[in-house]
Amino acid sequence: MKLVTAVIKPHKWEDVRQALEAAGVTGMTVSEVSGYGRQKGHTEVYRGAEYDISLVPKIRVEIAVDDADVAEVVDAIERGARTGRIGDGKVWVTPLESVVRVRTGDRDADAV
Amino acid sequence: MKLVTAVIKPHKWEDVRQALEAAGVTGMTVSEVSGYGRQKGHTEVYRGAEYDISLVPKIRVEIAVDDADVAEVVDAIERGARTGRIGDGKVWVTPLESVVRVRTGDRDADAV
Amino acid sequence: MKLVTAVIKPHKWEDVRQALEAAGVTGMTVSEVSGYGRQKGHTEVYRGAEYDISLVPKIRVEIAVDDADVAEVVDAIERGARTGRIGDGKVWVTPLESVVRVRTGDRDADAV
Amino acid sequence: MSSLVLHPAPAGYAPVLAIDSGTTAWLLVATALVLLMAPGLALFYGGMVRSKGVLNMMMMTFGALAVVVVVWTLVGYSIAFGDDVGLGLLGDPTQYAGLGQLLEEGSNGESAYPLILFAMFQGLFCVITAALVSGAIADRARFGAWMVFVAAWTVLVYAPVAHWVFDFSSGEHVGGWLANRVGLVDFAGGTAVEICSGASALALALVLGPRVGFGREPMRPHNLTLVMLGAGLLWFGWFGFNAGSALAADHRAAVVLTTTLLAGATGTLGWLAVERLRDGHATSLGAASGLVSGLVAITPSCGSLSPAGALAMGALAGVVCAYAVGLKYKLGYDDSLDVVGVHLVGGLVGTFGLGLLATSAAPTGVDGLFYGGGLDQLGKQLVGGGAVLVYAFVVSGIIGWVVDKLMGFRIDEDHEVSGIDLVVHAETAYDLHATAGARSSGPFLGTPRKDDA
Amino acid sequence: MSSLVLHPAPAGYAPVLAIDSGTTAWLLVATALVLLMAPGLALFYGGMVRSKGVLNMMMMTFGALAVVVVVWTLVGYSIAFGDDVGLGLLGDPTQYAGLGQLLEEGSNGESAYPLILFAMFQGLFCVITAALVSGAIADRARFGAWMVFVAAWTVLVYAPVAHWVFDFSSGEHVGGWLANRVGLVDFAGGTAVEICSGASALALALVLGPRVGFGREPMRPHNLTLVMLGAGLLWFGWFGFNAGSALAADHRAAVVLTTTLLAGATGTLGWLAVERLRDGHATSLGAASGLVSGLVAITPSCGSLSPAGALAMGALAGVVCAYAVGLKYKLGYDDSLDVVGVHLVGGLVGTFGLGLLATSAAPTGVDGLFYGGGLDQLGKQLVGGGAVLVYAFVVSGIIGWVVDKLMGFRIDEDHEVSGIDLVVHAETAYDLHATAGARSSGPFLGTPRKDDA
Amino acid sequence: MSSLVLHPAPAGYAPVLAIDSGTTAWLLVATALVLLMAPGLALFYGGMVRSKGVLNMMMMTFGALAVVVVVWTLVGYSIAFGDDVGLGLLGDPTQYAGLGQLLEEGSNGESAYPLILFAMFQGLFCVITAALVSGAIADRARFGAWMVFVAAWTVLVYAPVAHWVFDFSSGEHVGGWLANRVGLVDFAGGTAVEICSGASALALALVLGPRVGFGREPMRPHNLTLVMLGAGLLWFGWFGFNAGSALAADHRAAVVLTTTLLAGATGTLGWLAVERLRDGHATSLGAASGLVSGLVAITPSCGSLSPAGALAMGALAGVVCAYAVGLKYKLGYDDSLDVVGVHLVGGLVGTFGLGLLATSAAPTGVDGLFYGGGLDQLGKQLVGGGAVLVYAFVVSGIIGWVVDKLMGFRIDEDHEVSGIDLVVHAETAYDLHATAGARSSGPFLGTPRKDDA
Ligand SMILES: Nc1ncnc2c1ncn2[C@@H]1O[C@H](COP(=O)(O)OP(=O)(O)O)[C@@H](O)[C@H]1O
Ligand SMILES: Nc1ncnc2c1ncn2[C@@H]1O[C@H](COP(=O)(O)OP(=O)(O)O)[C@@H](O)[C@H]1O
Ligand SMILES: Nc1ncnc2c1ncn2[C@@H]1O[C@H](COP(=O)(O)OP(=O)(O)O)[C@@H](O)[C@H]1O
Repeated sequence: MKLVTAVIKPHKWEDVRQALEAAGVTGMTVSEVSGYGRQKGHTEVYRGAEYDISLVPKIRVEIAVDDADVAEVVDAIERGARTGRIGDGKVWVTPLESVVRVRTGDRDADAV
Repeated sequence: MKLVTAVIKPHKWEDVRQALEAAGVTGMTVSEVSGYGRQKGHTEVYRGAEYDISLVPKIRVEIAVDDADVAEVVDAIERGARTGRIGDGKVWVTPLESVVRVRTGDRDADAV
Repeated sequence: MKLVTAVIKPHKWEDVRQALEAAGVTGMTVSEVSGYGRQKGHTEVYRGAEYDISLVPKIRVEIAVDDADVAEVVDAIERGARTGRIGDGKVWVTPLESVVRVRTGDRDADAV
Repeated sequence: MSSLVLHPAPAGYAPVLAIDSGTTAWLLVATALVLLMAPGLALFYGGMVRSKGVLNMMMMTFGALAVVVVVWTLVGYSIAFGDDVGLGLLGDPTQYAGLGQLLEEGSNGESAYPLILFAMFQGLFCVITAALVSGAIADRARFGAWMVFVAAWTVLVYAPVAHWVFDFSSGEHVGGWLANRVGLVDFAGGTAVEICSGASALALALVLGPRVGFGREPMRPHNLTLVMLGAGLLWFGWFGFNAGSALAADHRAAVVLTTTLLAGATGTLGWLAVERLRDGHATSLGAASGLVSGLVAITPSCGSLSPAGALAMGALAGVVCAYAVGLKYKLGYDDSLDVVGVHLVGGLVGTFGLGLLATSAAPTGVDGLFYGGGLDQLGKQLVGGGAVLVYAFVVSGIIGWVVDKLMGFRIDEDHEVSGIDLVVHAETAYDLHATAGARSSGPFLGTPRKDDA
Repeated sequence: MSSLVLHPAPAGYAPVLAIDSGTTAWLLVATALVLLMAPGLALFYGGMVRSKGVLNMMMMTFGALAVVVVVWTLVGYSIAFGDDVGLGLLGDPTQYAGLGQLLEEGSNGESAYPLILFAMFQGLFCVITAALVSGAIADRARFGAWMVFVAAWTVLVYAPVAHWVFDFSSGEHVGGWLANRVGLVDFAGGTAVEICSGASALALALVLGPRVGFGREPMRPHNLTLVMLGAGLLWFGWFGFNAGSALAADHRAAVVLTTTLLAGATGTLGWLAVERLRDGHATSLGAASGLVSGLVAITPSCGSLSPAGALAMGALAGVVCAYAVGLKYKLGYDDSLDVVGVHLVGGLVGTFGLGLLATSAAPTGVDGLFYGGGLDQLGKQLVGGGAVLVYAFVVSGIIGWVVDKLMGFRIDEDHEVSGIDLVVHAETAYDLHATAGARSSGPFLGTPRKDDA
Repeated sequence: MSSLVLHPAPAGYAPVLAIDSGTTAWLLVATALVLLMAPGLALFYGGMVRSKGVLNMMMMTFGALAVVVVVWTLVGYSIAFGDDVGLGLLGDPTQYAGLGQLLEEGSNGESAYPLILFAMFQGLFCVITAALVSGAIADRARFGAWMVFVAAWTVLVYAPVAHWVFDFSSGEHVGGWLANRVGLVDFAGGTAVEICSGASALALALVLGPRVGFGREPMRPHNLTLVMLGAGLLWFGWFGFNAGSALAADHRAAVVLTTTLLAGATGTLGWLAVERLRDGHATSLGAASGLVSGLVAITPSCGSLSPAGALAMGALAGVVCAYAVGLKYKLGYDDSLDVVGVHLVGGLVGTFGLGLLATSAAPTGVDGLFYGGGLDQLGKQLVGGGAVLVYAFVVSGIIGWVVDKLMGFRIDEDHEVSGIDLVVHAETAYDLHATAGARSSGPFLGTPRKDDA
């Protein structure tokens, strides 16, 4: 099993979700995060004082998948999330030693 | 060392925390996430327009543990989080190469 | 590649960011989390009823780095985040199998 | 133009009066101010619940507002202010049904203000009283059941009680028993509004039972800025409530405004002092709660106290209510937002305290025990307060029980845990994230799904 | 003091009047109440957009307030209430330019209130009407362009329409054609405010085009507590708007306040009933929307209905508008916050409905079809409503088009996706996190960067 | 009924007056409006701090409200409006102590309104002034110390200054030196309220020192919708503040309302214009700030300007204050929410600007330099403004210093970093998460823990 983690632009979430659905992914965990990178933040002004906001809003998606499906899943994310402009985000893959479905106690491939 | 990550129902957090405490876990990191899976979201209605909210609120718990304690910790989470209804969540385990306690610089087993 | 994850005190974020910048890190993903550990939360009082808030606000930073840079990055985080008081946080390192830059499809070292 | 009418009913033996523009101006404003108390209360209560129930909390106030206004127009005003049909218990329900009778006649020659304005002013008192009740049943009441309860309660509880307390006999008009026979002094509704709402709230809390997790799970206020804003709007509106009850723009109204301001201030200080000494911290929720406690206690007594008396009354209420809100944990009833602890207890403090602190130098001209008036007025206050308490508790309990049997008053436990806003109103209050909206699919206008609610 | 003036213009043939303190007190308050509708509207609208556009939404109201007040003072009031320069279409724009003329003369001997107060009261009507329009162009309008639009629109659309509808001839003063020649009854602005804003909004929505993602992406309200608060403030302020239009503190004002209260209540119930039956849930946004719908429909008719008529009018408006807001998805125009569905449609319901439901027992003394008045008044209402609708739609469209050509009315698509608050105002509304502020570097006061806006 | 009294003090030589219902109605409302400015200010300020300090910010206003009302009743009103005890510096502190004297006498035969109402109206001016001061010491003041400061400051700073500025001699009553001997014109408190609060704020900011991280860490407003709402409520309330100061419902009040409306509008536009040109963006915080700046400057001058003058005054204040708020970064004092930049500077603009722009056609009947009045009035304004500035700064500084020595005015640095709401009030303002409450254990009513505060 692997854990695929993707950090994407918020307004691409719906596209990524659909691409993943097409790739057979039925479950995932999503969170709101902030990104720091080439894509710069913005400046806000309050009573003439300027504030540099260096972080930009992103969405992180985590998906536990069978080893066999990793390539397809990463591919789906790339397709869904790409705009070609700076800040499209990253996908990374980490090894998973085990996965459990809490409701049933099912393990690993049965658990996702 | 391993990293145990659990995605659970928000109102089971207190039960999980107690089960973990009973299992000797003294530290963890918690975040608010959204889940997508078999448990369906809900529909909201605004001026007659319906919106499908596909994500449901979840809590993610991350715990760095000694290899020896993994089974017990996963077990405690399962016990605390299980309601037997769809959406109880997942637990997954990833390998950790090292852990550092920032305050002291302690490493690995000493750090958690 | 490795994934370095740091959980730090919120008001040390700016120091950590600068230390990381000095260490050559140009990208990272940041999120708001809550910590549970030796550092205790606080008590809130509403109409005489006391509530124990066991969680304390933390910031989590995730950085994908080349294997060679791991030590330096962990070091930078320790330097930036340390106050010497309880609750300074943890840093942990997990193996990464691959990293992709969504915009270009670049992989691994080229992707961060 | 100096005031030409006696409080609070038209003086039938007075010479025929023309409408006075100053008095009318003040009553127009006072009526608007009492209306504003409704959103004020909605915010005050809404901020105090968890974020998953704030909309339902606000809807109970807005819903009560809509229902009461209609029912009051159709029949409530007649029951409260129509000619008594016997024993001072009830006005003639048909006399002003629909209020069409008040459309053309500005004044009956006995009031310096338009009577239809008086009807609206009084109707909004009923609105506020009903809305107050909802605080006891946060997070768990079916909205439809609440709306039905409010309609029945307006007719069976509030309107009769208002007749007892507020309908003064004059000329050929015979009014209610507490005002005219007992001699209860209740300037702006310590019994009819505060005790009545508190007793009704207690009854409903018992009918519905405690929230899932009551006393075990934390249920702390989700947004204290709303609570503070709501408290501010309430204080502002309360000037209309109390000083508007003078039914004239005169010295008496000015005195009432003064006592209302002072008691709110010392109510705040009283509650904060208890907190500081008992818990170690003075909280903002405490400030808002103390403020409201002081205002509750001054409501019946605002026309009967000197400035010093008002300061004392507010402080007393702030201190007593700060302790009273803890009762529910001891006794185990889930009066979620402390309608009992603040409105019932505060209403009793004000109604009975008037029997002690009243001075005849104040507009109502009554002396309490401490001002040499003996126990006479205190006795009247005890009768009035007690009668309203018992009546409101019993009848509200019965209505609540019947509604529960007929249609079910409470939502499912599952739904309660998920959050009442989502389940009953298909809404969530906030979506503040940077990624707002990114997480759902778009609007769809088609076949509706009918779920619970 | 009973009312001495006829609504709504000074009665030239009346004896010379002194200023009446009661009437003046009420008009001072009514003017303040109408001002409060501006922040009320800003919250009502602001809560309904996504969190990335709430500040812009509020700024469009505050900006309109500032611009209109200035333009109205300089020339708007003169165009609206100056002596007619021909055909009842326009007042003399120079007559009261700058309002200096009203500084010294309290009353012209024909009004019981200071004329400068009347000028401010009416000016704030223009503010509210302008601000209403902004609801149609949420999230996508350049702020500078909006400010220019509002200035031109005040002069070219609102002021003439106000002249037509609100400027009654009296003595030597000749007023507008709808009020005096056609005999339109519009007590507080069903045509001049509601239909005018709705038609202008539709025109602007068409000029700017739909938001990115309209009808596909979800754009749900980000903060419904703000919406409810805004609705509450609007209702409160509306008492000043409608009952202040009586221009006296008298029985007529009291009747108007009554109908305003009742129609708001049944508007709420009407909309909620539709939701409950159609969608299965009664929502808080529905309650707020129904309330406003009822108030919109009662605005023209508040002086012409019995209490029963007001209940019916509100309910009708609530039901009709609950359906009307769905139109935009069918027809494809992005009237973002339903100015058309609520204000145009509600305004038509009230303006035309008056032709059916008016009773001569009410202050305006007109009978509608159902009260034996035949089709006469209905015809006048159709002419008035239709004329204002067409004029406002066409001229607003032209102004919008010209502004777009001259300076560009719409922000870039990229900026719209990022969020208009950030790009146009360099601000974000909320920073509520425990780690607030931890994520940006500190204040810097130096060389400004000029971006888009 | 036309106004029968001269502003602002009772005219002793006038015939014995009865209370006028219209005037009383207006003063009742005006008093309520000034009360509403307190929650308005609490929101305005509360929205501007970081989320970890919003409750403390609001509590400083609510706390000031409670304390001032009590102290004002006990002694403050007497010091301000009692018979002068010498040199026009101080009223007799015992004359009206407790206000019991005003309970029975409606009018002294010299006022058309109840005197007790005047006492409350003026007391709320003191409340607002005190609350304004708190903006300078956001996030770092011990609550108990603040409450003590406010009590002392009411007696030692505000009440004497109010005597100087607002207490007009009449009949046998001798008032303060600035009003009667110098001839300062300050209609509604440019000196007593604005300059006084600004100077006191500067003193306190210096006594407490800057926040941890001032000028380095970002401390941006956490909720701009609260700021906008607060600004809206302030404008609404300011009508009562300024036009209520006419102490009559007459033409003069109408003129004052007009100038107040106009200056708020151009204040907004002035500040936005500076931002647009200097920073490239017109912000919502700028709109709110400009609005308040305009209102501050019109406060002293609202009775002295023509409409055109009011437009100019507002614009001037908006522009000047937009620049003035940057000063603190240059000079290094942490006037957290710009009480100096907005209230002190804006107050000076209005007080001195009156010497230039006043026209005798306006109610106060004074001509400024530009209207042919020469330097005479400007000189008086300089004396009045300067005297209040120096006195308030020095005495507030001394009180602050003493409080600091006696009990410590500032919280620990650690606590400041954690957040003052948590540490001092044991509360956090918001818990908006879907998982609200899931993260803490339940209520517990037992042994209190006493921490800092
Ligand atoms: N080394 C890294 N480790 C973790 N996350 C990263 C790293 N670099 C970038 N990111 C994440 O990817 C996002 C996009 O990166 P950015 O450099 O802005 O653009 P791009 O990926 O198109 O080059 C960032 O906002 C951040 O969330
Ligand atoms: N493949 C997956 N990867 C990561 N998280 C998942 C995955 N599948 C499910 N989850 C998480 O687990 C939660 C519960 O899953 P769900 O399918 O709804 O119910 P159950 O686990 O009971 O079958 C989801 O809300 C989501 O957060
Ligand atoms: N075993 C663990 N697994 C994951 N996170 C942990 C663990 N222990 C502590 N943490 C995180 O580190 C933070 C600091 O830990 P704490 O025990 O309070 O202080 P310290 O690290 O200084 O001993 C916690 O708030 C929590 O977020």
